[in-house]
Amino acid sequence: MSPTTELSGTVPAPTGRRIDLARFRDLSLVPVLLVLGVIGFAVSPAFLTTDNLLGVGQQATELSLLVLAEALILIAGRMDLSLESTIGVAPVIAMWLVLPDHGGRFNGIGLFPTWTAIPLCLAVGALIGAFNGFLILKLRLNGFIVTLGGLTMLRGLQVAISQGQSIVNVPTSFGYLGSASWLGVPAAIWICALLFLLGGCALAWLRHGRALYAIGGNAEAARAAGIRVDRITWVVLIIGGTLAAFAGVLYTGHYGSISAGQGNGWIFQVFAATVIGGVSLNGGRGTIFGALTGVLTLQLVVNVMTLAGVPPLWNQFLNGVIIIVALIISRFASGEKQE
Amino acid sequence: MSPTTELSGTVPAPTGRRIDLARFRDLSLVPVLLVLGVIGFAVSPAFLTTDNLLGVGQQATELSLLVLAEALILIAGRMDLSLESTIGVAPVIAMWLVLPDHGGRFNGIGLFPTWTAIPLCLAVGALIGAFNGFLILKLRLNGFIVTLGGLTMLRGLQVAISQGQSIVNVPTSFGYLGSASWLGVPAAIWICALLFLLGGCALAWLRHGRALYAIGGNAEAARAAGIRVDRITWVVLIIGGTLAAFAGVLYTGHYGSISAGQGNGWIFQVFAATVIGGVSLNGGRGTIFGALTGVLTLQLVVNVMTLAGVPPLWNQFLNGVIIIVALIISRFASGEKQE
Amino acid sequence: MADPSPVVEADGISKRFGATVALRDARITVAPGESHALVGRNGAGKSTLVSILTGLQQPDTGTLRFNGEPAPAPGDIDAWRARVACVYQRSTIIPALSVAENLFLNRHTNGGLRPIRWRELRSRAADLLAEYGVDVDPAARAGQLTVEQRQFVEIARALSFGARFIILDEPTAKLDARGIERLFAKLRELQGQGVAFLFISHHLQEVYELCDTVTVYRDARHILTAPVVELDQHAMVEAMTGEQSKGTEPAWSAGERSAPVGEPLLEVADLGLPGVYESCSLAARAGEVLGLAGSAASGNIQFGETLAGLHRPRSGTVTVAGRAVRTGRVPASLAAGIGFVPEDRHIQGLIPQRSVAENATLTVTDQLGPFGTVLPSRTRVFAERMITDLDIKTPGPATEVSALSGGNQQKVVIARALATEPQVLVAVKPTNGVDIKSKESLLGTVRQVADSGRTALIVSDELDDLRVCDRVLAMFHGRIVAEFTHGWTDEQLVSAMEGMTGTTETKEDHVTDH
Amino acid sequence: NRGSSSDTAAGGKPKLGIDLPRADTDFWNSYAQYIKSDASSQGLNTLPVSNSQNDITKLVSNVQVFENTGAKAVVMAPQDTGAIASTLDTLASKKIPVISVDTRPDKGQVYMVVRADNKAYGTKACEFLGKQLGGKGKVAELQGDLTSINGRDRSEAFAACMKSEFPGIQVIELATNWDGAVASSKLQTTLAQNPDLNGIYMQAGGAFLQSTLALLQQKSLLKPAGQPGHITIVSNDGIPQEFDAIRQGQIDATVSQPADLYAKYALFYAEAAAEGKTFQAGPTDHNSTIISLPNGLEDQLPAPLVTKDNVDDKSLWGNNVGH
Ligand SMILES: Nc1ncnc2c1ncn2[C@@H]1O[C@H](COP(=O)(O)OP(=O)(O)OP(=O)(O)O)[C@@H](O)[C@H]1O
Ligand SMILES: Nc1ncnc2c1ncn2[C@@H]1O[C@H](COP(=O)(O)OP(=O)(O)OP(=O)(O)O)[C@@H](O)[C@H]1O
Ligand SMILES: [Mg+2]
Ligand SMILES: [Mg+2]
Repeated sequence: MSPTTELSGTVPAPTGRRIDLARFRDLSLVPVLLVLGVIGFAVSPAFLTTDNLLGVGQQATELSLLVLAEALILIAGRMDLSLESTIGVAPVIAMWLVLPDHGGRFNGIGLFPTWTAIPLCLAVGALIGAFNGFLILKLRLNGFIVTLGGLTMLRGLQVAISQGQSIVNVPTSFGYLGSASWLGVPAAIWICALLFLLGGCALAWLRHGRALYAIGGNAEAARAAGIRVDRITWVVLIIGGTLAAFAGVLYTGHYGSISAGQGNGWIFQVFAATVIGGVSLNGGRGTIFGALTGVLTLQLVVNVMTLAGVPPLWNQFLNGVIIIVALIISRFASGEKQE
Repeated sequence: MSPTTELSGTVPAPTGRRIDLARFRDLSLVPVLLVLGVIGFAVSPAFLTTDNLLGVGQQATELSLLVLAEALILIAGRMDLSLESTIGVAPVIAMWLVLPDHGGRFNGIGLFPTWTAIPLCLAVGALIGAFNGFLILKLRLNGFIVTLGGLTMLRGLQVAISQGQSIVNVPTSFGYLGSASWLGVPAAIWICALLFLLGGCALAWLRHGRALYAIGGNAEAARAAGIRVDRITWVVLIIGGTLAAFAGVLYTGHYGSISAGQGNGWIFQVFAATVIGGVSLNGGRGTIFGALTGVLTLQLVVNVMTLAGVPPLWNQFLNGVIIIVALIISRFASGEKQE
Repeated sequence: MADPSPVVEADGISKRFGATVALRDARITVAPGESHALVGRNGAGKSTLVSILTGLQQPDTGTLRFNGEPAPAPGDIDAWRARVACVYQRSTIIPALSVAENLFLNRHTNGGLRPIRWRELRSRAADLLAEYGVDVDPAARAGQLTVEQRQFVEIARALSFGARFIILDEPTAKLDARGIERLFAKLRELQGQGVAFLFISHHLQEVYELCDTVTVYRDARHILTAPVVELDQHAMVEAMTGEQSKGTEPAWSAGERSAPVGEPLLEVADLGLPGVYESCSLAARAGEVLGLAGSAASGNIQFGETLAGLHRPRSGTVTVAGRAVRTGRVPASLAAGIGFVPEDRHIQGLIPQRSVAENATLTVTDQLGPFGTVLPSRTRVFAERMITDLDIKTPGPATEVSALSGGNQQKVVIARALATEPQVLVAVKPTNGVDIKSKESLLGTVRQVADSGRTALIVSDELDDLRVCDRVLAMFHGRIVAEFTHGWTDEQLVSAMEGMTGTTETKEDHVTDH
Repeated sequence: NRGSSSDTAAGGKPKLGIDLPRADTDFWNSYAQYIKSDASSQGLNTLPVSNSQNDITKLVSNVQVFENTGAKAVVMAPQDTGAIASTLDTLASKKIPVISVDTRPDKGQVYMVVRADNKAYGTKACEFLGKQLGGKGKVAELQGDLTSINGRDRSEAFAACMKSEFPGIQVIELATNWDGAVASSKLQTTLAQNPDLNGIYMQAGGAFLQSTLALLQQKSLLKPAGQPGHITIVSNDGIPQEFDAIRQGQIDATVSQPADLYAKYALFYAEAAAEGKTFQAGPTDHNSTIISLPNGLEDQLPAPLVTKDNVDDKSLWGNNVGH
């Protein structure tokens, strides 16, 4: 690299042009999505069918909730790796609390009635977020490593409680949301769309949503402006945990059981989707909509590769190549350097 | 709380205290190591035997090289996730280049003589580092995602080339370093100790080593002070890739084959070790020695847990708990907030 | 005034950071409607007091009352903000957000659940900015503004809270003459409405111009409080430094020097960076201090940065001691003997978490040991010399540079530039945020560079900085428009910087003693 | 069972080191339970059972602890058959015999490999599917992890058999990393592309069964055998959930991978090895054959195909597991 820099922040360009570019940042994956769509269409007539597209949509739901959670947390300038374990451990703990203590293949302690399964699951997620928040904000531990430790610990807790089994006998109420269809479209898609909409609106139009950007952009400045930085960060971590737990509910319904490896290894995808979707790892930047395009990109890549019948041995390689290519396209589409 | 707090002993601390604390930062894991040692000793008489400790040492070698690489890269303010794939793909490509094209279970293309296997492997590692450097420094792509894509891509490449098999018929020269013993101590331990020493000295006393801290601390300021930021960063990425490839050589000798999943999932451990060892994820902070204590901590945890006969189902849970506890101890031992 | 109790009354305030005592039993009282100055050397504890008065930090000891009532709870920043608004020394602008949002951060709406009306917010922002004559689009990202524009956003925000008490911590450090003018006009207007100020500045003439009362801090302690009229500049400096101040004329004054003669050491011919400055030429002789004056948009700073190798010019050449310098590369400039003090120490000057020693020797790591090694002993010795030479106030060379006060940090940056013993020292705003005493010594240092047969180029819009120069060139809109030898008057230079100069003035001697 | 056991073995029995490959799949958990109950019912002297979490480096370090704590024989299930080689060499040099369960190490001496033949799994599944489909149609194969030897054996055998015996059947291979969600997503795509899909081979019921059933249910494709549109499904593992699915007609067959026998004979051979007994190739007393490998012996345990006809057979481990 030559040491010649651009002149940053010298001349305030005749307003308008630069701002527009910044606004387009969130759309920088749209060209990638279009390219994928064209390839998909070329590769198989099955691509552009409602069935296939709804399928892609539904497969994206659980991941997208984690991405929503991570996007909020990243915008506020933090990280949470443990989301990938929360999606598994929260449902397992909920089951353990509600399922009867005998008779099933997996026995719980039957402490609560069955209908409380979903609220309990969400509460566990919230609790996990609160616990992370405590370690990060009160004990001032490094968030990356805390949640990395949390990832291992929670996954281990899930294995210990479920004894490594998949839990098949989940109450129907618990599985309903992940498996039902409303108006011909999976319920999970409706719900995710709603949550993304809510998240997007909150970030765009609510004071506390905007506070996330301020905190992520410069926590000290945010504090000086009267924003309760720690409290809001904590709330965001709790919301993140809750969303991950809710993703666990959808997952369970979608795949018919709580599998022991639920969410295993997803955190990479979560980060990939969030960051190629334009959310900055350093906080203060990005939108919910961008994150959504990130998830859809990743999901479409898998779909198109399956349709194209890529030989299994080359599958993973191509997947990696496509992530990098997507990154390059979006970088040049947005015209911004990514740091 | 009212802001009118009462005077609580204003003893002017002797100057110099802060500096000392900062110096002890690298030693903050030493108490953790001691605690682990005591527990190990209490748990089993087998713990404090040469055999056991050398065993722990040798098992730490490959991981420690990745940690060395990651520590250098992090200090310079960058990240490389693809190291965990380099450790596998570099040996595979080297084998593919040197092994004859018929006869074995795994056939290569026999392009180079067998003795070139190690140099070739290192060259592949360097090339991977250079490729990452190109994407990050020339195309200005986000390093986290580039190397995350690289991780997937390289792992996929390994699967594609090796067809998912372990390669067992490696040349003896290639396996030698990982399996030999010198003076009763595994050669790998000697080599790693040497490399750590070299790395540590370079960072402490070499001009270009010190430059890493400057670059990681504030790249703009480093540039204004005449440091060739991009060039040095690039070199560090290349060194990182080479070290990872060399870890692959040791791994192959140590475990007797190039396994298809070599290094899979290690990057979490690499980060955990590096960061609990005191290296900052934001660059500019940490030492090689600290990183080493990080690796040893993780490795001792596994050893002590096995010796203690922790029930398999609770294994992973405890592992996570211990990482967090280690983090807490080291945070309070160093007295510094971690951000 | 109905309520005679002071807007703020702080007493017995102590605060320490690790081994550093930032405030020791300090006090301050600001009466309603009063314009109160707080002065003191770098590291005297002024900013620490500010963060305590605004609720960002809690004092270790002491009491704090606003309008006779106890201060709000520590976390309740909103309540603090109602009592006191502040322009902090360190920027609190969030670059990724728009100007409008920065102005109304956390006050977008009244209720937490009421959606933000962006259009209205932007028009309110535009109105607010217009009051200060700042012409920026409220929808622009704050990161794209110039330093000065950002400072105005910051000021506009603080003043718009409607607080009856406003703290300004070195608000003028980032403004040019016209900006200061506008700020003062605004402050006087507010003062007329009965708003009280606590004003911190290292420019004592500003204190005399604006304030009624002055409080002096030294070494974390309160020294005196007095009406400004009763304290002349000598007495004030004496209170700040604790030393008997000597003669009136600083040692470095360019006043009666004879113009240096001899071969030019630095020659710049026809240098151009598109869109910033064009065909700029200058020459400086050995022994000469050359000033390059210009307001924010004149391009003088980029010109200085180009000499240091930070930008690659489109056209032109740079020559040092007869040898051409390869442009656009910092190492080449360094090797050619150009030393550089960057504009913003936080962005380009310091590696915050590294030690003073390391920062001070960053440019000379090749001289601190054989075979590319950097020996800690030599580094320490080198740094200790710098610390003594430049009078840097630090617990020791191994202290993290971020723990120093701003003025001392600036000295470290200068140390770094001087470490290479440059033939040509290019210093951009070298005394930015530095106290009056340190300013003397820093400018004295620059003068010494020239006196030892080398040359210095001071790029600045501060008249104090420029007074040390043998010759001053003024830039306007990317061109060098005027040249003054010593003896210029402030008005001449200021109007040249504002582009209102007849070329006739160039090179004419207006010898006036000052 | 505490780690700090004294050197005098309880009841004079030799110490056995046992490592479990993972604790997060139904199959290996059943195996772990059998190991636990068999070991205690037979009064064996086992060192603390370790778990290598599917990570060869953990396995190696666990084995090292066994060495250092006086194991006379080691039972392991190396999921990575290459990277165990040098550990086997070390153990051989210390005269500690090794029983390898489920996988056959590529290199290095083993006392006995206890496993069912994974190639046979693939072939059995292929033959059953081929017959049910009458030799034509489209079959989706949910493969495991491409780096798993067992998965690869199943894939290769399945492919070879399909090619030679049922060339009329088109096989769509889907790599899944043993992940139910990936399997479901790829299967869904495949179904959108090939609505006429009429067979599925799942290489691991433990990983894929629930997600596949959930998908088919949602798409209303779970039709009883005999009805038009029925998709013939063959699974692998023999876990109880698969048996339930067979009983309900949701899937057609599974290959029972005998977790109980794995545990039983692993312990049996470990005990025998520690006592210095030896075995020869040839048929055994428990319906299996010992074959000789270049690096040891292998007891190839029977792996019966379970269909509606024999799903209630009490001798199948899936019918006895658990409680
Ligand atoms: N957060 C902190 N941690 C450690 N030391 C600090 C901190 N804040 C201030 N200090 C120290 O306290 C002393 C007073 O600093 P302060 O910023 O108040 O000085 P100042 O009077 O504002 O100086 P300047 O004129 O340079 O702005 C300095 O020595 C500084 O290094
Ligand atoms: N947590 C901290 N640890 C160590 N030093 C700190 C800390 N926080 C602040 N400081 C230092 O204490 C001093 C007081 O901060 P202040 O607000 O005066 O900033 P400053 O550096 O003087 O700003 P500027 O450089 O813009 O003039 C600064 O030098 C700052 O770097
Ligand atoms: Mg200050
Ligand atoms: Mg300052």
